[in-house]
Amino acid sequence: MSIPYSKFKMRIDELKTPLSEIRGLDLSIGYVVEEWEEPQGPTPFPSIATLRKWDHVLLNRYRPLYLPFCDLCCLCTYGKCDLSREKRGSCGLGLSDQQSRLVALVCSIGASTHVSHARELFEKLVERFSRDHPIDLGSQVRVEMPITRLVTGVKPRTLGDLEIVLDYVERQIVQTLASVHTGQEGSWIDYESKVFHLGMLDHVALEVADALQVAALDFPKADPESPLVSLGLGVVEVSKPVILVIGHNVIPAGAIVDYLERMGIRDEVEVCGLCCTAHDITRYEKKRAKIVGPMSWQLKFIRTGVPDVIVIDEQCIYTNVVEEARRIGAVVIATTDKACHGLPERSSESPEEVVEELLSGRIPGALILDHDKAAEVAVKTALKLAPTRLKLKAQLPLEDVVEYAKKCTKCRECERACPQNLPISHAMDRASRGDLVGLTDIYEKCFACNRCEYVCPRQIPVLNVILKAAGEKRSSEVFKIRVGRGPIQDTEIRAVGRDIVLGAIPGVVAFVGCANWREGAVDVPIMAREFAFRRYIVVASGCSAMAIAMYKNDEGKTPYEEFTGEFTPGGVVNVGSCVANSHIAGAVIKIANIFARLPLRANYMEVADYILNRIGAVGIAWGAMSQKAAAIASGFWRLGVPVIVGPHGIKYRRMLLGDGERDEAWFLYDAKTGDKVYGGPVPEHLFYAAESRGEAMIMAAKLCIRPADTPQGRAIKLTNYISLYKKFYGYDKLPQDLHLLIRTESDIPITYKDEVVRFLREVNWRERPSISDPTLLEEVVRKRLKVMK
Amino acid sequence: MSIPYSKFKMRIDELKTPLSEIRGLDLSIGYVVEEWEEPQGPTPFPSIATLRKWDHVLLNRYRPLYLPFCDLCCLCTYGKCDLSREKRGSCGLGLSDQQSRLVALVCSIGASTHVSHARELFEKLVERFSRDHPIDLGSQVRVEMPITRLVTGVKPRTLGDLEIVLDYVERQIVQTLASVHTGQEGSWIDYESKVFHLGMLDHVALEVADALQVAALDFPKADPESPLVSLGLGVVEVSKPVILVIGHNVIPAGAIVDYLERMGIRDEVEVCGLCCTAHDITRYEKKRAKIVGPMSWQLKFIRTGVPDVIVIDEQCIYTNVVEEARRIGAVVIATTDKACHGLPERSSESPEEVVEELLSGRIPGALILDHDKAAEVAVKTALKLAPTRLKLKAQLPLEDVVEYAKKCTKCRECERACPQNLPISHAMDRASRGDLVGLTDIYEKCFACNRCEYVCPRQIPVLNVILKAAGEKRSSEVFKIRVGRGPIQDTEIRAVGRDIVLGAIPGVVAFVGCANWREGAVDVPIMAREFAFRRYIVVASGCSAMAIAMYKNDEGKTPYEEFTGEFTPGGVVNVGSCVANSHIAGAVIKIANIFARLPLRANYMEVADYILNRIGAVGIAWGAMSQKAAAIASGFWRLGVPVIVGPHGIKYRRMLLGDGERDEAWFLYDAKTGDKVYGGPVPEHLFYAAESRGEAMIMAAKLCIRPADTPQGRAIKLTNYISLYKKFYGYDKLPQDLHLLIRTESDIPITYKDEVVRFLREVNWRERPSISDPTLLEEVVRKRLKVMK
Amino acid sequence: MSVEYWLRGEIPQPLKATVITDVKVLGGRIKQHKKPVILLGSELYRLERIVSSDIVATIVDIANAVKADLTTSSSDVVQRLDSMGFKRYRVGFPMSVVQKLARDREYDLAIFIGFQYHYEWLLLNYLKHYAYRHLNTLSLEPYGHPNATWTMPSLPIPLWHKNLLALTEVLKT
Amino acid sequence: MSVEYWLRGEIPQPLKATVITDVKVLGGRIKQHKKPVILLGSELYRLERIVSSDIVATIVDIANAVKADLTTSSSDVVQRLDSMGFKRYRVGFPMSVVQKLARDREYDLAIFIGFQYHYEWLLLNYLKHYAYRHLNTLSLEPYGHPNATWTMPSLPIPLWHKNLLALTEVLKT
Ligand code: SF4
Ligand code: SF4
Ligand code: SF4
Ligand code: SF4
Ligand code: SF4
Ligand code: SF4
Ligand code: SF4
Ligand code: SF4
Repeated sequence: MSIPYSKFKMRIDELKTPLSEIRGLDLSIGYVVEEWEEPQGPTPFPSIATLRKWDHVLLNRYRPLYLPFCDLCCLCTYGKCDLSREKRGSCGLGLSDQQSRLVALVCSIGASTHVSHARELFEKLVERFSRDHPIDLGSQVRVEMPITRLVTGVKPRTLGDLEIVLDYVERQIVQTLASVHTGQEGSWIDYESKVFHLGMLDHVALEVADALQVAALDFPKADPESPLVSLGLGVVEVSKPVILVIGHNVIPAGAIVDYLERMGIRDEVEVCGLCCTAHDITRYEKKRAKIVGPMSWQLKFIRTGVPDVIVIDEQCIYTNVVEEARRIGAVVIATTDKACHGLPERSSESPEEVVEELLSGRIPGALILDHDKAAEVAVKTALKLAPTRLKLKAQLPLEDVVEYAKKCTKCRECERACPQNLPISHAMDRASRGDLVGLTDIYEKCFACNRCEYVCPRQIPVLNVILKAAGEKRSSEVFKIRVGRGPIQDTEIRAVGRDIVLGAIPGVVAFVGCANWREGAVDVPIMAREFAFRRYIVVASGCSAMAIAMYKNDEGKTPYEEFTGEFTPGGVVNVGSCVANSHIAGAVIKIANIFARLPLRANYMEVADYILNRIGAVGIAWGAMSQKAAAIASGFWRLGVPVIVGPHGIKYRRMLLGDGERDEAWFLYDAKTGDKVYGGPVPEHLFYAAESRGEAMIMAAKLCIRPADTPQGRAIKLTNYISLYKKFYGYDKLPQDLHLLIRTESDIPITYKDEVVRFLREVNWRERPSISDPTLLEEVVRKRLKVMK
Repeated sequence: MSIPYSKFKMRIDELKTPLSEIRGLDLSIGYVVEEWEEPQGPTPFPSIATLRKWDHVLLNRYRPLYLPFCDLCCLCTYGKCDLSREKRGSCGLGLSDQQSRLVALVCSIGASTHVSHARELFEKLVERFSRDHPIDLGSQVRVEMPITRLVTGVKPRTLGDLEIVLDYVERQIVQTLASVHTGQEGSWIDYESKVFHLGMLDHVALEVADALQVAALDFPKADPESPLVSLGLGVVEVSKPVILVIGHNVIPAGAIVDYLERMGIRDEVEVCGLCCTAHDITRYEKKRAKIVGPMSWQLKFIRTGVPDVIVIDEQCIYTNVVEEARRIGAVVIATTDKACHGLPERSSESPEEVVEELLSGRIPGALILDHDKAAEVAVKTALKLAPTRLKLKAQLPLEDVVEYAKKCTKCRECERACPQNLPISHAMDRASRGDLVGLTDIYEKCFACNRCEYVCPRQIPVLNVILKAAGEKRSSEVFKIRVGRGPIQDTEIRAVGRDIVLGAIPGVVAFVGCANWREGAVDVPIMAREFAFRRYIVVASGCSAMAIAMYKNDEGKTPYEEFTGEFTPGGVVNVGSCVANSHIAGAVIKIANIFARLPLRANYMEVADYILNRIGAVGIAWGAMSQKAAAIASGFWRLGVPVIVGPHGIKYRRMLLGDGERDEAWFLYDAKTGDKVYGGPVPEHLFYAAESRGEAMIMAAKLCIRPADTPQGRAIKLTNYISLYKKFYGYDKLPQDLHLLIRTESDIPITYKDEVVRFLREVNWRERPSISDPTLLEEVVRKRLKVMK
Repeated sequence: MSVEYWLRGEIPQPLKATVITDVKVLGGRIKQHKKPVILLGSELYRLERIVSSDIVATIVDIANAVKADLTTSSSDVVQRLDSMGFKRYRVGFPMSVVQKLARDREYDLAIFIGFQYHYEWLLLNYLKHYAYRHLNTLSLEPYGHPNATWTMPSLPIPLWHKNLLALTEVLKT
Repeated sequence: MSVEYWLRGEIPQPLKATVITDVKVLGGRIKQHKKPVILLGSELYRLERIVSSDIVATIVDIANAVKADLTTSSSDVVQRLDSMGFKRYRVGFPMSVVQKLARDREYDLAIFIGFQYHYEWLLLNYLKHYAYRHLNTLSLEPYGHPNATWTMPSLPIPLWHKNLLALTEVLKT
């Protein structure tokens, strides 16, 4: 595609030409040749094939291991096609091709979702703050928007500058999505390359979205000490009218808070949020707004009957929310055309009329695309509705739980429907005898999806029973979370960059993604604390950042109170909502740029190669569920950052696994000499679904290892790897692949010297040289050799 | 979304500002205020919800009848979810919601495919012909690009003007695709509305794509007498080097022809095409290029061994083509990043080197994104490869057919794999006794998908056996097709508009779409001829236009030789490739505009309402297979044009069916009075999968009926409906819904007067007034009443 | 093959038909219903060609035995019903017929025979999800149909034909 | 329930496991193989909790009877194998283990027990499509597993446990 460099800014008051007439128009046509000190890099605005070479390098090392979630294809009327084993569909496609095609499709949904969110923010915020509003992300952030700079070669200065970036992302998503059409791409490796492309585009979209809201809405700007706010099912003052906001787009929620402030009644109404809108409304308001919990807390909270008005914006909304609201006598206000939920549109009616309609029950909710109006309607409705709903804010009585449990025949239909395969019948059995522990156990792991209720032949409201049995305790709990801080400061990067690259800081571990947790929320804080104690830098976002808050140590402190919010070893850093994931990728890029002085501008391959070979960062998306999560992960892969998902993540249809025993896969160039040398299986995998928390932690420690580690750095990383391994498998055990990870004797961790040496001797280990300047790219070799001459 | 009216054209030779430096840039910023005589209509650049009201009107009448192709959802890791009966997925979605969500997903793939094709044409053609190249679609076409005008409110004059249109379409696709994400839209009716939106966007993309190529590449410009060219498996001169082009993007194929001309060797090389690239290369070259056949002819042709070089561009490519080519010793050249097929990129190497690599067999093909270079490589390779491949251009010997047939155990695994469920074992049985008729029968219906071959436990190459048994005859056949003419002239519209609206011309029947034909290609020409004889206007495009050619009447003439190419009753009009479908929608819109003088500019709802209520047009997508076909159909629905698909089309997951017996659904406004009056179940359905050809023809005749028909018009339409019905079901039969379609006595067809009157009496029919000015829109009523005051 | 559904690429759904191999049981199921209707597809002739037998006549026998109405959109079937003097049939397009079956509750059993595999597969699936409260479905095809309530098994066509004739006898008694 | 696969939302694929209800037959199948490996999942403890029994010990019995290697990533299982003095096991992460199973052809039968349903479902599906030429798979879970070559049926857990013990006896003899 052509580079959209055809924009420029001017103000025209009046201009007549034979063809046209212009009056008072602000034309914005930025980025013709702009004054960014850095020269243009090799790949501005890359299209699908521009970085294909890099993708193929990665994919030849990290080969997809396909885990077909379905052996069929049902995408066109030539199907369904049976693709099992070596069969192909009517269009010629094989099973591996189809799996990667579906991943591409899934990622295009994910990337579209983010860029469409960014586009909406752009339009609303530019309208409110003008195109010229500066992108100021904090005084300590001079390298703003590193992803955008890296990918597009554009250095945006004002909100308006972001338009060509959005144009680019949208266009490329559409191009890439087209490749999914029947009879287009025919090879898995190229579909995987497209997945990477979509992931990279997704990261740009994330960054644009968060930069827009941080810059315009005055979110915390790279503030390591952003305030602590309340989180939990128990945060809400039930006596007040309650407005629950759900989704990912902060504008409608922000409008509610603004309206309440304007009316001087902020204290009279509770505004609480679920999912990313919750993150962002606390970033916006910083104090009063409250977080109920992650995505899967929706029915857990709604079914308490507490919310009076539910305002939904976009993404991660329980799609049967209108019906769920109706059941508790609440109303729903939808605020975007992407999620209308069948509600009648009331964007043009007067707020009073709409409030009246809602209160009368004539409509179960309304679609109001004007967010100020939506806010007014929400507040007025909540104020009037709350007093009438007080009695609805109660739950199933506890004695009913036992009664229902007694009705259970243990047919296990509910278990067969449960995505978590939870032992419901067993718990019902205990409950029928008055023992609710089984149900409480289930509550922790249940994500309130309601699938059990549809299938019970005894019509037991299974989810309600679970919620009631266990909810009492939970629904009074309150935790503290540090408000999402946004970007990482350049100064913080400078402080840790060297130690990360040399390996003295064992790694950066990022907890991201949704709430599809096998064991409930608890795994995430346990892992986060372990790594913080081990002086990794821990970052978090989205539902995972919330999960980290849902844990108290012996002193009753949550990890956000226990650890610093700085991007430093032992810190636990909440960057913010899902779109703030961009700051995690951004931090990694900034290490390459600020510490290593690698050119940033449109220099994707070199930077990704640098990251893969030197920066020990790993993402853990323990409950990754959505198409967005898939896109985010893909963006990290192309950038050279491995991602671990939880056991449900295996449903993403394939892993990207290296093979430690395939020696030839681990050769790379020594840029200093141009020789191809063995670099070891590091990082071993790009995408990995772990079965258990223990496995994930060991794997995360291992995936932080990089070819460029100094001996001291490698020894530190191995110390963590070995000690985690021992912690789980016994102090007499050693990981069986140490010989592949230890290059020379100086890599050997002092603590475990003797037994490691013994092991190495047993397996006939021999030294191999370590490389200080490893790369997978001939271009980098050429460049370095040229510099040296 | 904001309307992208921020563009304007200027040429800057040098400009320095403190911020930037510009040299020799063409800035294009069109459409500020332009001089189109028509004032702006109500809905320029509509976003998702702009036309939602109209969609809901349609959907409340034409309710989706869901035919789940799968009862599960597997789109996220909360799944798989069982959605059967009244169950919902973990995210809250029900079965109906999920079906329409998948249709939206499918349509977003389809629309992306078209707009991405248009974008590529745009970039290549603007580069070659400049942004200022005029959009001249023929002297008789003054209303160019009616869809674009109707939807966006833009009247494009030059190629460059199309950019904001493309920007708009891409942006909206991304917005709409985002709604498919887990936890977004929650209601089937809003997913269906989004389907319509995507369909409308798709039509704009189609129109842009075809306008670009017609204007820039000098395709026939609305020429009713465009030349006849050869079509069929027998068209190719096997003694020459053969380049086969497959796909939808004419640029690489055009480059081949240009290169051959430049070298003066056009006559030495055969260039033949499959699928839409075939249409377009004949529109480009007009004489020499040849059409092999529709999409499903790919393996039928490749397996003859004839092609030396296969050049693929985009869409509808058999995805295992590299392997199929390898088997016959041919090579593949891929030319777009959307379909790389795992081939090594050779865009920057010298053509000679690449030719050498290909000939040596070191690589099975190459990805060459520079189309001139791709052309050169293709030609040079074909010239060198052809002499060595002569012996490969033979097929399986006939005696082997019988030998293979004897091996068959009649286990019927092949039949269970066959998407057509063809009686292969039965045919093998006959073939084993030397009787090949069974296999020949199968050949006609087989679309060479190869699924049978994978499963045969006796390793019989089933498809090859079929091709050999029957191919001999077929592979010598040559037909004639009229080259795609592009748009319909304004003058043609003027000549027929009145008669169409009044009903004196019984209807416009458009045969469109892919080659997934239950009974082989033969149904389409039979239907087309029937309607042409009945003095309907018959239009055709894509694979269906090819199917029409594959038929000879008693005099050996194909329909294109038998009927005129004019847009007139009894004409058979090939508009061109898939993107030329826009001219069919365009013709319908132009009737509203040119004949009825309805404002065009951004006036979507009024025009669609007009079309639905007055213009007897219907599409028959008899072999519709792809995601693109789904998007095209959706565009027609929103525009008020019903679509019939063949039996495989039932896999599109839902039909849009009216219900003649639900009286209240058929009330509409009489715009003259504002009264709500009964208009009858016309057109009865919007989307309908017929089981058989006969059913489709009867249904097509019926779906041409419109509320605004004059009595004479209605009588003519009913005459056709009744006579087709009688033709199929017996001369003593009458359709049983005539009482719903006959408003007053004067509607009754003279020919069938007595029996119809008898029937009406039996069912207690009573007159209901006919309405001359029917509408479903209050706005139209208000407008008309205002005019009248 | 016998208790498997037909196409390999058509995985049975969570709700799967019961495959009935015993024609007596099959007959019993049909007789339990008060108001059955038989839908005849337009591909019946393909089956007739393979078994060289008048299946329409067999179906008329069945219809007479259980007082079922018939409906078809096949011109060939219509002609032959006329020539047999069978009256209790309607010309109906399958798509509209299933729409009515779901809406009108006129019938309690819909019996399918002579359709294209996929076409029937999806018509049955509509009825399975949207009309299950009042309507059962039965496939008499030689291909096991997972989306019906009950189905005959996938069988070699001559065997299937024998079963069909046997079923007719069962129903007559 | 018995010969059905477990989750309702997991439609069996075109290639479906054979459900083996008879432990003798099951034992026979296992014994046909030269080099079996048993993968123990990290959710074994959930089953143990329900039946209050030492299943790891049972599996060690099986492994000893048929000379199978064991592999697990569960720390709990590792500890207990150590305490039993069982040596023929490796600590292996399931994802890497299946990668090796496909690549190395070291084993001809992979037996799964104690995994999360979905996780195993997909591991098995990888092996089904990409390692089928040399490797069979068997699920000993209380949930029928369609992507294995053979599977025990979905059974109430106490019943399943009885079967598992019976299988041990069969294998020992
Ligand atoms: S896209 Fe290909 S594999 Fe999928 S259903 Fe269509 S023909 Fe079959
Ligand atoms: S609501 Fe909880 S227990 Fe019920 S099916 Fe969902 S996850 Fe399982
Ligand atoms: S489905 Fe209902 S009756 Fe059956 S085990 Fe579950 S709760 Fe008990
Ligand atoms: S982490 Fe996942 S579930 Fe949570 S807000 Fe983000 S996308 Fe939604
Ligand atoms: S891919 Fe998904 S929707 Fe399609 S058949 Fe398989 S489970 Fe069903
Ligand atoms: S998108 Fe919804 S219905 Fe589909 S798998 Fe995910 S949770 Fe289930
Ligand atoms: S190639 Fe022809 S006969 Fe073979 S499965 Fe495909 S359509 Fe059927
Ligand atoms: S699969 Fe092979 S052996 Fe079986 S019926 Fe078909 S052609 Fe004959």
